[in-house]
Amino acid sequence: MGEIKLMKGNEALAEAMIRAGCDAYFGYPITPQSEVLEYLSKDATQRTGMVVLQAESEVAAINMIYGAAACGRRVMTTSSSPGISLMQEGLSYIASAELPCVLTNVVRGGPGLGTIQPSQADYFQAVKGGGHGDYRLIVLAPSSVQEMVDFVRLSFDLAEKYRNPVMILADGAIGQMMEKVELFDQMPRKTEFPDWATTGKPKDKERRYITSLHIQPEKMEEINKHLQAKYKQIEKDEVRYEAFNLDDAEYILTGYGLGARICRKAMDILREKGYKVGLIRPITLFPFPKKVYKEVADKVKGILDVEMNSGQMVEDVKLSVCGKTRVEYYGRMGGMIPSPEEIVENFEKLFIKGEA
Amino acid sequence: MAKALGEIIIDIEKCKGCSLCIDACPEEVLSLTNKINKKGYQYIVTVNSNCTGCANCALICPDAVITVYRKIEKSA
Amino acid sequence: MTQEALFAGFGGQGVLSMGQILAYAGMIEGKEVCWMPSYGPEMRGGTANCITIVSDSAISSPIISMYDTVVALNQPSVDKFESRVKKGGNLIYDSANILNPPTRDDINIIPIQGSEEAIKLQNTKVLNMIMLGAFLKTTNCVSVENIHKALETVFERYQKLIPLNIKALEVGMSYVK
Amino acid sequence: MSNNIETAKFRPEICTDENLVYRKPSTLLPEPFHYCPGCGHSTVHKIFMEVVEEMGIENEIIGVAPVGCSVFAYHYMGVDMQQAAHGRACAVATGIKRVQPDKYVFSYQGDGDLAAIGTGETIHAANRGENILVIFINNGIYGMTSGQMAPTTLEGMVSTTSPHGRDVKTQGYPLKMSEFIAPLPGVAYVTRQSVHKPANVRKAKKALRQALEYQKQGLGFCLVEIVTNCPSNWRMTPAQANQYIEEKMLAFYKLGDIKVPEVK
Repeated sequence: MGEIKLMKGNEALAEAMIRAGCDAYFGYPITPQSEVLEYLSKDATQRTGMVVLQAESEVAAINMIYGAAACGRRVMTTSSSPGISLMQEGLSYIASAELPCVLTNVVRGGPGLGTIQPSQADYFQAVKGGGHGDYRLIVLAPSSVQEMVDFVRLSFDLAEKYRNPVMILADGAIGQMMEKVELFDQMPRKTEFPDWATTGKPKDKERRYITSLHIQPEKMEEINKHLQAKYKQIEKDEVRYEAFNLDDAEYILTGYGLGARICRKAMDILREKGYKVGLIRPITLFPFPKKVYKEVADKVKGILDVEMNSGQMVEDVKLSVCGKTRVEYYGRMGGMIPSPEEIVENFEKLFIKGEA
Repeated sequence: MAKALGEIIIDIEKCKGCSLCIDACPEEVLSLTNKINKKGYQYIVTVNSNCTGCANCALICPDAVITVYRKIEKSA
Repeated sequence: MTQEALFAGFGGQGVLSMGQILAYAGMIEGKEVCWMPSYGPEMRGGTANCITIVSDSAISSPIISMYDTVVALNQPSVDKFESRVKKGGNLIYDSANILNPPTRDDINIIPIQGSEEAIKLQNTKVLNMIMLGAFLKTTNCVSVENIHKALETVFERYQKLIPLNIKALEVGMSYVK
Repeated sequence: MSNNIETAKFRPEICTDENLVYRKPSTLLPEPFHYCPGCGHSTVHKIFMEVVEEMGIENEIIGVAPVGCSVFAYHYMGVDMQQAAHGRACAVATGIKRVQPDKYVFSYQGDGDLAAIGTGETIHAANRGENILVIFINNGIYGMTSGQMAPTTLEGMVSTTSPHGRDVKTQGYPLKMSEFIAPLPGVAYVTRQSVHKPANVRKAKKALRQALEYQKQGLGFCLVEIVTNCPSNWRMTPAQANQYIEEKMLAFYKLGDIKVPEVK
């Protein structure tokens, strides 16, 4: 068993980054994720020799990531919603150039400068590709501090396996709350780098170059086809989700991240009240776990999707069930968090009392 | 010789007890109370009548809680 | 058993650390714990609060709207959270500076002369530990020994403050029969 | 008079309108500042609003609030204001000034906003000679996000992201934005002030007024840097923080005019 500690989500993420043998972190302060850079500033460099640099902006940070990732290093950045928006240009370049890297969005309420309170309003941006062009990020949604740790290692593995940027889509609450975590042991930093990395032209091989510019449309279409094939593969192999009480469920609650935690309590309350309610929590938001929704759609009377936004994932749930069951949404926005009791009340209103 | 008589009015609910005015006052007129206001801060009060209305306290006060009056009294 | 507690007061009163110490102690005791702060831009003054959940089983929602116990260190916190105590739950508050005491008759209302006791201990900063003592005696949700161990972790660099904090804890406990 | 106000105990007869020496400017809104006790932001808000009141221009001025502690400046300054994205205040101010050249336009920015993420916008607005006033608050730290290193953090100064003190070899040198911007031909007036003592408050106020007068004359870009404190993140009392300004900050960031317009 690994070391057990009580840690804040942001600090646990930073500790996991060090232990995962991350080579470089570039970031910029923004609430509610500034603890990541602060934690790394303490002694990460002394511990593993990793680079920790406070950039002058998020625009600079993501381009530092581009540069270092193109050298084949394990690199990561973190930010929160407005900062992640600034990174979208760089992310599009990174996705096009197929550079592995990990970024975490500790989401806060928007739009605009918004609020610093927890939110899930960046689902579309993360899952549908927030920058320009036809690209996808692999998106993981932790719902506990433990998953902030576990998903760092997983993200690096996925990023390197597919040469694709991976986003950990957390929220302000998971970043700020403290829970018991089990940490994995320190992993060594990489000493060998992939063939495509620009580490100086090898004597007996071709030189390498990293670009996202392919001026001939025929070539650019080829690149796009290649990317789409990769995303298909990811959709086939990397779906992750958690499900509870599906066997006898007549209704399904669904949500991700913090929302799923709250739904779990709502499910318990509803079960005490005698309703047969199950829960589906997507862990990967891209690839979306379409199959499990499709399977339950035949058996259940309805799905209540709960989000801390105006209803974004609900579109993917609806696409997955193809009209086979009723899908409703309940949520709060702008940094407000729905309580389990609120979810219960709305569940009863929508499905039991039939006041849609 | 003319003598300056000063007086100040303190908006105690807006005072945050930063105490910069205490140091700025050349006449040692101000002090922090033990009481706290609705915002949870100890606030400043006048402890003597030595004020000359120089307004140093009001100038340094970040929260603009001090209003200053000054009357020039011609002494015999 | 699950204890869902809320600690509230002015920023700077050590409200967040009360909840953290409880969470540490719960973890040392082998329980599941979750600590969730309210966070904001204003560093000093203003109001602060945190939720600490200590449970024998896995904790589902870290966000709750009703609490088993509320510990309130000032009037705004009493005003705001009195209605959020579960029926039969506890409202522990510092009676200093409270003009409008809580009025509900379906909860245990426990006034503590915390500020006065802190002044007696010659350190107003230990108010939070006095209140935590009262909380412990009221709820029995973790053992005092584990709170002591938690203090050693929290005060890692300030070990010399531990005896005073333990004393404050005891003062708080003595208030609750 | 409200009960909340401690009335003069000794000589209420002095408190008459003709004896009034100082009161809060009417241009400052009644909302209490969210700033920490002793914070220089409040002082600068206050004196700038005094200038606006004295010049009688509260209906002819538009301000831009940044991202940082002073993001809520529009809650306190009783004039028309816009809030800008992090670092973009000078661009936003340019937009305002270009479509309303007859209005006074100012931005109010901290060191993170102006000297880190917003360096590009700041330099280009200055270089275009935008006829605006930029109030630049330099406290050597990120306040809003609770104490990270800023571009202006002194060498060796401790922050949450330079916990061992700023190491110039890996984290760069403190940036003197005023000296950096002054040589640009579009820049009319650059001065560095502070508000840590009553006498400095007076001078800083004078500089702000001067800058607005220059704007009226259409002389170009004016930058008033104000070296100030951050007691909370410097982990000091307000008095200690102001002492630190005197001893450390001002040793590096020298007070005084850096560029003044040539008299024609």
